[in-house]
Amino acid sequence: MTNGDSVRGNTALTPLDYRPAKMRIESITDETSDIKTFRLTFCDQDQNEQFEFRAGQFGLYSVFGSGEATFCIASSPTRRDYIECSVKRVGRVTNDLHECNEGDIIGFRGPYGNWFPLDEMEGKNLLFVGGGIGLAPLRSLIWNCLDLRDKFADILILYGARTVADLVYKEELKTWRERDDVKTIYTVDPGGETPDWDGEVGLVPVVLEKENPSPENTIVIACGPPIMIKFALFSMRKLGFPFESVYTTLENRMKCGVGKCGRCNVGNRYVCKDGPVFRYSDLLLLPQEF
Amino acid sequence: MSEQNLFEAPAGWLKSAVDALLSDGVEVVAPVGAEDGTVDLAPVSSSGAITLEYLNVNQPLKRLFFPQTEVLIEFERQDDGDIDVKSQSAPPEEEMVVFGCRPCDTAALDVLDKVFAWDYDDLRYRERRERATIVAFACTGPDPQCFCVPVGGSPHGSQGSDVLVFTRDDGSALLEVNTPKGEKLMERLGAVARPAQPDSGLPDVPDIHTGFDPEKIKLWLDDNFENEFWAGASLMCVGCGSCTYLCPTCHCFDIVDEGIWNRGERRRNWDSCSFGQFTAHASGHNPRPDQAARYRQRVMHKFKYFPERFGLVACVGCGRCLRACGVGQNLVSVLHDIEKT
Amino acid sequence: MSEEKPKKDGQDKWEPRIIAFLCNWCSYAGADLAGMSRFGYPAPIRVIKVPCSGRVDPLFVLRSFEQGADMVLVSGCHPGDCHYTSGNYHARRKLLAFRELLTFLGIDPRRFKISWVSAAEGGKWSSLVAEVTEEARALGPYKEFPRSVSEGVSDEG
Amino acid sequence: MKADGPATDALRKEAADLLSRGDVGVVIGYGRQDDADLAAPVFARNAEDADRLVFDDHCLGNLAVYLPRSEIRAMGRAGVVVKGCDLMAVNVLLRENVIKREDVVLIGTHCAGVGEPQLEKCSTCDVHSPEGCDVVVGEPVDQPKVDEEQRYKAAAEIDAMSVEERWDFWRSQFDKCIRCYACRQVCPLCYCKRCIVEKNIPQWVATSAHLRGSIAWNVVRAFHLTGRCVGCGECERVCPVGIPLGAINQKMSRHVGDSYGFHSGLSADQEAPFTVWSPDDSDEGIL
Repeated sequence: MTNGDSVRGNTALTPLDYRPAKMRIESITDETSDIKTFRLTFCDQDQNEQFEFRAGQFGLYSVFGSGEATFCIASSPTRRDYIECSVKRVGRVTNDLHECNEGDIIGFRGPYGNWFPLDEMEGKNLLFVGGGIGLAPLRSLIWNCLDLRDKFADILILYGARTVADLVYKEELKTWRERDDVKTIYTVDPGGETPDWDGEVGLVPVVLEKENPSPENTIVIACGPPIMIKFALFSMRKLGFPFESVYTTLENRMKCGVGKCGRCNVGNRYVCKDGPVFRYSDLLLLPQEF
Repeated sequence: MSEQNLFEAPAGWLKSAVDALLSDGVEVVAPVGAEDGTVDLAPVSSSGAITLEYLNVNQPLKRLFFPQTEVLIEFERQDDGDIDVKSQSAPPEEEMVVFGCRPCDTAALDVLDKVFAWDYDDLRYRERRERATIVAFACTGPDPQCFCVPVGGSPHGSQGSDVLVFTRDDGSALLEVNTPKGEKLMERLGAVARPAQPDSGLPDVPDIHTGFDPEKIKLWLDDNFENEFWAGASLMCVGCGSCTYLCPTCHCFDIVDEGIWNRGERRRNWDSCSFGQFTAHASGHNPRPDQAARYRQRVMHKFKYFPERFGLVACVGCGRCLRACGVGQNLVSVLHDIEKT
Repeated sequence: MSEEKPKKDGQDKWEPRIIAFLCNWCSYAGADLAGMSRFGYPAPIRVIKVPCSGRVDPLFVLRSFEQGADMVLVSGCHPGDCHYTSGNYHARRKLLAFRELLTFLGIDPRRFKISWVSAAEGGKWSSLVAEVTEEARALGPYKEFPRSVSEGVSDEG
Repeated sequence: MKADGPATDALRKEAADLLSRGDVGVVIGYGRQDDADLAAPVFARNAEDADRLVFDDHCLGNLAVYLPRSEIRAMGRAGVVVKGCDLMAVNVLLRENVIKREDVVLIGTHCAGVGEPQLEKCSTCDVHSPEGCDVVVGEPVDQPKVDEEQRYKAAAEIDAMSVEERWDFWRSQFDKCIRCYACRQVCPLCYCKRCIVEKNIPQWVATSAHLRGSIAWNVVRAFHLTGRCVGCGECERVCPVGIPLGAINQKMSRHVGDSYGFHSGLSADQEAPFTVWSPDDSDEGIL
């Protein structure tokens, strides 16, 4: 289940002293009333050049004095000059991150965790199913795939949020819709639409069933609130998608990010090491405690 | 390892050894008694402070290598908006010799060593471990709460200690050297101990009366994540952290920032899976929403998840959790109940 | 590490840090009046306005000491004068009990002051501040309390 | 008190009756554990379970701590075995509307004191026979006159020290604190869903086990119990590092007793000292 260990091989242990790298906030984008996207660059130019990651990996971002918090890297590994993260204001660190201004310096540790199985996805149809801020990890992968467009067959992006105002990456949603090599379906929950909303109205699983995509030669990557994932999976089963070809991410609380602090584990798996990306069929074998 | 690994030391050897080390500038940690009757490992400045009257030290050995609270980084905001980030300096380079911990506590170091260096190498932990030589004292009088044997240990277990000491009634001792570090220490101590006669038998191993079979327990755990048993077994647990904090193998931690407006520090603190907020997300969602889930996690982690991941049970049978529990929650009874089902 | 002795510009003399929580309706107005009436009072006092002395959580006092206060003063309306009718009565019970607790734990009660100052008592405010500042100076820096971020580490490995 | 004495027999019978009649969904009592000094809680769900109940001098714990818990509430009405001292905690829970009287059945026990050696609190106990319970079991115990001074002995010893000595004393005590929160978790009156120390916007109390954090924690714990603590002594009993928390609680109890004539837990309808006030309260110590 963990492509992390196999790809990494038996390399020597990585020394760790928990010291974060310093990153500068280059720009801040308001996505919704409580979600902002931060574009970050390393203060140290060498780190900027050396830093590598893969779509799906996460980092621990810190506001000095508030603490660290875990978010996925929301930008594509193919865009090398910066990383981005999208942060919903929910707690102490995220509050303080939202108070930050462009030019401020924050801390970053990472990248940690495993990644989406890009190799396995090659040559396949891709179905991205996202809900709310769950589009953040997908966005990294979507841009990654779009930048390597030739390697994949059909791409369908199904994204939904509660209301039109809750949709994130609005500009990019438009860009994707305008491309002719990607099919997009955007939806909002009933009651969440505005008069000029031209997308679908309905819950993501419902819209998925209506669209009725073929499970043939398709990999599904689904990220979103647990309740959406749960019902989206019911729908996928109905549509004949085998759970072996469905991937999702878990977002348990973490402190260390490297398999030591003991709080993100689900059964004998560490979400920070064996995840955050999980094949759904593997997830079903674990204790349902996430 | 040289062939000679057994040494004979006369009564009073500990005093001579400690004094010799102290005069060499070595940090010596040994059992010291407090007013309330508890005994704990603490740095000593003379051999006179050491007590030998204890079953086990109150707080586990892990504190020396994985302290309850420690600074990871210090930071200070500069006038130009930059932030000065300093790693906390490494532990002192001087050697440390730890006397007096029991075989259960040294066995627990195996568990911690695995966690702190299975992928990422936790530098602070490793540096502290490397500078320490551990001279454990074999256990002579386990109490009814002790259960090291069923979890693979022994009152005379040498796992994790560099030197294991068997003390006789007259105060003389046999010292069993288990590692190159231990050999180095014996060389250093020179005259304090001399090679023992080949026929110097070790004392009899005291009996441990509590028994259960961890493999049988694991088999049950494999199939019973969802079971009403957990609700019943955890009902009396009030969710404090005393069992986890006194446990020599528990290693969960939290990372927090503390500071004032322009400067502060990031600390690593012990944390406990018994606490309600341990896994709570900022959104309010909590994967382990009740004490039953949290107690299950504790048992599962020690007897199923950890063995699956690292190949050994994350419990050394020191019995501290039984003794410390304020409401009488008894891990061994719970395991017996599991075995019976 | 916190600098032990905050210095005023161009002066070498140590001055105590005094944190004063003043109720909006009486004591703060009283302090204001002292200013307007040009009653002088010593400078080392730092005023934090609260709606009512009843708003002062004992944690405010504790946090002040943690962050380096040498003295903490809470001041509200005289009994019977509370803008919210009874906030100061609650404060009286709560803060006196808190001082008992601090005293019992060995925290010098002389470092935690409670006073009633009305909006009309600019003179009282002025003399009160002079008095407590003098006392704080005499007591010296409150070194015992684990102050600021880097101090008070107990079990560093 | 013997575990197989008349108190245990009567207790089992009462509990079995309550359970078989369906009056309660659970009886929270004490059970026998081989060799253990401490009788662990038993949660009897049916008449057969009731046979596991005992009452003897190993019954140290205060079972009132379980009453506010959702797992227990989910079982329906709860019968709970209470000694006189435990009942005082129940009274505070009732006073603070944490539980409703009709949701609990109080099974009082006459108690001559528990613990071997007997707990300090038992020597100054004036509630050997609990009042206001639904059922009382055991033999009535003579109620000796309690010496008030004796009740506050631990606090008085510390009060006799100078401020500096007290500071040194408590500093060394709080230095031992490992922040396991056993004192909080075992306290029947620490029922907050989320404790102040678990709130982090802002973080009023540092969670680190350094002196600053541990002083703040212990001050806050003591103050949040001022005027509420009934002196059951559970916090001190369970402290794994032996901090004498009881002395602090005694001191604060004495303060509200002397200043406002208030003694927490004596009944379920008292008004607590910090919820009321009087214009005649003393101004002593206020500038």
